[in-house]
Amino acid sequence: MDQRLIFDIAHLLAGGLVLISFLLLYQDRMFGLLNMFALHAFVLSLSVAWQAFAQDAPHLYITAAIALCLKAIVIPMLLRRLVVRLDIHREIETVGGIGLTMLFGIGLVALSMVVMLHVTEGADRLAREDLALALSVVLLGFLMMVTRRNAVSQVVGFMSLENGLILAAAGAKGMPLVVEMSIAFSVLVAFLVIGIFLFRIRERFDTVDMHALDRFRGERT
Amino acid sequence: MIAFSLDGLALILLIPAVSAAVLLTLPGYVVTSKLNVLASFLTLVAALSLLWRRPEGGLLLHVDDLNIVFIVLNTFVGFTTSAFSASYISHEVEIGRLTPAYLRFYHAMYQALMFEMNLALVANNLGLMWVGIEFATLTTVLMVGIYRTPEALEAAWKYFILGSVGIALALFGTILLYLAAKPLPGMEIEAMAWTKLMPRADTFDPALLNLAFVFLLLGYGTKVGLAPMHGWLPDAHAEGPTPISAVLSGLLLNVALHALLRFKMLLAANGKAIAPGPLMIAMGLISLLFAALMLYRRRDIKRMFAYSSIEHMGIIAFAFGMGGPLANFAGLLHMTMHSLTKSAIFFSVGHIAQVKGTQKMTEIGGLTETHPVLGWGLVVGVMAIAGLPPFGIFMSEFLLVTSTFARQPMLAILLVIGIILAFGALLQKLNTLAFGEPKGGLAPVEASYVPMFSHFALILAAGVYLPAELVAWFQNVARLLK
Amino acid sequence: MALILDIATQGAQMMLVLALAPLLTGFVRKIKARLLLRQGPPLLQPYRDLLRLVRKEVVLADNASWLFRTAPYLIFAATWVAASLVPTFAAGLMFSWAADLIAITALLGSVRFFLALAGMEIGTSFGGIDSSREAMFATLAEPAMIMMVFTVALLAGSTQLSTFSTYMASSDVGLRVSLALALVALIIVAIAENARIPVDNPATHLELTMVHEAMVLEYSGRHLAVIELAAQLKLLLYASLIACLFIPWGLAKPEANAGDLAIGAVTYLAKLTALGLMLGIFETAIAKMRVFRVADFLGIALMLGLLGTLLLFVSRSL
Amino acid sequence: MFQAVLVSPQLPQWGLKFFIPAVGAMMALAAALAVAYFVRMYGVAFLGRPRSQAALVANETDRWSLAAMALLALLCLLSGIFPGLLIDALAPVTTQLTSAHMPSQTSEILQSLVPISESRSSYNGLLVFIFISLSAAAAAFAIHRLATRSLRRGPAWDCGYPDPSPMTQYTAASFGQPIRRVFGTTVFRASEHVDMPSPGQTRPAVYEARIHDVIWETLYLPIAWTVEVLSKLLNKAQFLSIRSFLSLVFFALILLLLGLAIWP
Repeated sequence: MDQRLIFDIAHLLAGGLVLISFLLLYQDRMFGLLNMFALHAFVLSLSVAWQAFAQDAPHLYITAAIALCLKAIVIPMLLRRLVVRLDIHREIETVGGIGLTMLFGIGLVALSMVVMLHVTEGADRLAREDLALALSVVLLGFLMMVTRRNAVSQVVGFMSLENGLILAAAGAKGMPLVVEMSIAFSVLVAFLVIGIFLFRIRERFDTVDMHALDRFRGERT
Repeated sequence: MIAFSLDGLALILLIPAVSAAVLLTLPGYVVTSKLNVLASFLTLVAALSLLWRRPEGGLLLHVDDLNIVFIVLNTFVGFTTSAFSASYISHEVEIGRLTPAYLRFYHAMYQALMFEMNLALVANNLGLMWVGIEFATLTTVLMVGIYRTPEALEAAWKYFILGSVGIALALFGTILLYLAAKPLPGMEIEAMAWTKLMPRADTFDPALLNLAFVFLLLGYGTKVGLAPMHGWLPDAHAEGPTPISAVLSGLLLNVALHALLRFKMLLAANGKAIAPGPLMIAMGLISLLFAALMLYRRRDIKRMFAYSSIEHMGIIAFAFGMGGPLANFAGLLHMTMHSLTKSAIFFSVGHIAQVKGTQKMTEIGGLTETHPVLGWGLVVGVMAIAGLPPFGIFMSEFLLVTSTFARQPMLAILLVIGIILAFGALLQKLNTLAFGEPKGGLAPVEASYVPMFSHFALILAAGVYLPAELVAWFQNVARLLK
Repeated sequence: MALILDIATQGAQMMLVLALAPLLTGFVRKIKARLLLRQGPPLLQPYRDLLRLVRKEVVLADNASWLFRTAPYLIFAATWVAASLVPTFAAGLMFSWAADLIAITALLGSVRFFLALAGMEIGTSFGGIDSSREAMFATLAEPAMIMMVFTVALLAGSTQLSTFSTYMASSDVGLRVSLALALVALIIVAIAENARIPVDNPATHLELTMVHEAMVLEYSGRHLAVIELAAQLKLLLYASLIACLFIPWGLAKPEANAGDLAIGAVTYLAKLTALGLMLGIFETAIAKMRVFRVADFLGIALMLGLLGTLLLFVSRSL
Repeated sequence: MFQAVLVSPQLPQWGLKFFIPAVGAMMALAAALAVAYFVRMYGVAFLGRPRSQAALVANETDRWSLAAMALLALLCLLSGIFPGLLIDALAPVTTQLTSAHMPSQTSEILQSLVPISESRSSYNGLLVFIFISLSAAAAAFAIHRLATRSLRRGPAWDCGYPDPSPMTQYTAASFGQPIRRVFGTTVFRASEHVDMPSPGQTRPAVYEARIHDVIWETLYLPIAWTVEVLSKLLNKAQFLSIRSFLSLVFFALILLLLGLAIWP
């Protein structure tokens, strides 16, 4: 398998991840969002596995495995049960409409392309492409967190942002500790999910943020 | 892999880790609080031993001039806070605000936090430093939410979300830095070790370095509490238990700032990259002026001091942004003084809140009459934090303003305006709190005054006379910082 | 021998000043009466009044304190010293270098200070009315006086009175605008200080118009005599000041022989009569102002003084 | 000080040439005002009939505080009479400050103060003091000896209104009223308002004088106002929701990235 083909597949997978991030932004139903996120994690694990194969760095396989089983399967299923048990609001309210968010998303991707390509003339092509796409996934994840009102979709936004990071880490040739970091991150995410469950922030989070949560913000009472 | 010798470096990590594990198993908060104080004391002794016998750093952990300052400071304030938290927690349980069930992991988490902070400080490997700070965030989130009140939960959740986003950005910055270091195939592990990166800094790819510094500045800046990313800080301080507020503003902000300094040194070493100065100066000034103005309308005493922390972090960021030996010296001195003063203030505020049963400043008054020691402690603390002469903070602010005036008079004017604004607000609030006719309840509290007044003694000493080797120590670190 | 002569001339000056003061006031009253076509009191009437008052018994108010009884002598002494320092018939006398023009203004200020205090001593409201008005006039008159002193001192290069007169007598002074301004300012201040017509009517006892009278309302007997004499001395002081500064011809030189001294004395007397005449005419020609318009009147003096000094500061020629 | 003003025409700068006479006038005005308010203070406090019950029964303080006051007053008197000693004592200070000092004063025995030069002006405190005390003593002695010494106590002249109460005396405000009316309207924007009851009405007349502290109003209040407005404006930042804090960080990131993309 010559170098070009490897690069094309990696590029394809990363591009796919960006596309799915866009689809994540598009979702307006909760369960649709969770399925899309599962897909997102699945493509991520594929991409990391492929990077492992390309750089023949065995430890990356572990990261891919973690991404696959934890993020693609366990967490979406957990969130789905959570949404059902705590009957969290099924409708996803966005700030400023989906169309505008998508537009903004495209602008973000363009920005990350410009920034990354402008910045990394020195590095080799594979790393540059990977980083640019990873940055756009991160920015899209961030955008999702910023434009969503309810808690679960914000958490999903954060996890997609984190997927972007794992992609960047895997893309960085021979970066040590990637495995440890992905483990650390997954612990973080686990906390997120437990947090929702423990703190019973059903929908008192941002959907009704003007009344419920405001009441508890500092110095308001 | 690490030469496992029982030297100071290993000890300051082992003691908190082991004690955290031990405290996990023990029920009953009285025993654990005593153990907690003992463990912190041992860590302090280990850290002090580092002063004389400094082990040579490995790839993962190392001790150099920069982080020895923070290690000693952190362990000392950690020890005094643990002493304070012993009496604070026992009182909180008495009045029922905290049940032993909630406290089950409190002391374990405290020691875990100490472990993570020390890890982040001594980490030579940038990834390890990131993991340290990340887990420190997690533990403090759990501690902030310990009261289980709606406000505490909201504050914890906000802290968690903002913290993890910050951490994610910081991770992306670290990855970019790793790429900018253009590691040779065999030496990946060296490409993450800070001591190895420093000498090769000027070979890095400047543009990628800039991008990395942007992400790192925003990432770790969130943990430092600089202006645009400060959202979590006031509520976390106000809603969490006071020992945690003291730990947060005394230690955690310093650890994050230490990480930021590490990357600033890397950037400064590389000539072609953009100077990190202006960015940090801008962020510093914004947070200074923003926090100073926010002080005026605060109603909750701990939230007010949280904004004062943001303000001082702004001043410190400004100092390190200015660069140059004198400004860096002022910044380092200010960091030490700020963490000592702020934690002492939180000690007195903690007891005051317990005595008065509330944190609303409108319901607290006449402290110097009803509780002279606490009242005058608060007065001394606020005078110190506002930057009045006999204390250390004045010394560092004075050095900073003079050095800034010599180079950038316009910036110096903005700096002084910010300091004066904060000064006005603090004294205005202090007036109603400490003097005037007594208001609020008079619950009996056997407070531990030793930690508070030991801090004040140190600050006063630093304000009046800085021992020669301390100055020399700070100076060569300042040169290191360029 | 020369020392004794000097002391003698200085003593003569002091005695002359003391003797002439009541005469000048009597002369001015005589002129005003003559202008109003009435006979008017004889010239020596002030002397008789003083003697009568001195022999009268003093009636003191119940709560008058030591200040009330010592103030008159202090006021008299200060005014007498100030008057004797101003060169009358001869310049450069033995004690003339003891105090310059600024010191004399300060002495007059302290006189005013004691007079106002004495006025407030007795617990009636008349004393208060008058002291407050006196204080208000002082805040305007004294700066005007000092500005006048500045103008003249800048020209003559010194604040010594004798050097003033010798410089003014010398020809190189020439006609100057600032000097004219200073003269007008001095005249206005003199009128205000001595409570002449436009500022205050010396003849009446009407409470609302009183400025100087009310302060000395409670004095009687010898205290009143001493204060009256002090007031007359002050009038003479201002007259001799105007004479010495602005019409200095005929003043005897410091070591002059008897002949010059005699000429000096005669010219001084002529000057006094001329000034007295002008004052009499001025007083009958003008009516008394409301108290609060006096502030603008004195304000003019201050402005003129300031303008004079300003002009001198700016150019040597004006 | 006045001699200094007189010496200054040689100053080269034009601005100062105009400024110094004005300062001289201000100094003179200040001196005169000082006389006025000291008369007011001393008069209202110590002179006239006691204005309140406490004043009625007030008595002298102990000897020690009196002695302290007397000592300082004596020092003032002496430094007035022997200025030469004081000036020479301060000469080293002036030399250090301005590397020049007034000519030494204590040369002649009679120590007359010569600020600049003999011809220019001289003032002898001692001589004037002796002159005044001698002439005062002589006048008092002469009158007491030649004329009468008799003295009689009687009620003060009450202009037909029997036994006026101490309230009718001039208070500090009334003493200051003429000066306020002359200077106050310009400097302090003082305004007086008198509300006389129309004849037949029994209500008392109302007199109020309002004084504005001009410096406070023009300098300090605007600063306080801007800080107030700014802090009120920024206060909303405390109550932002989590999402808006996140968007703050997001826009900061975007801004910096844009900066990086465009600038270097």
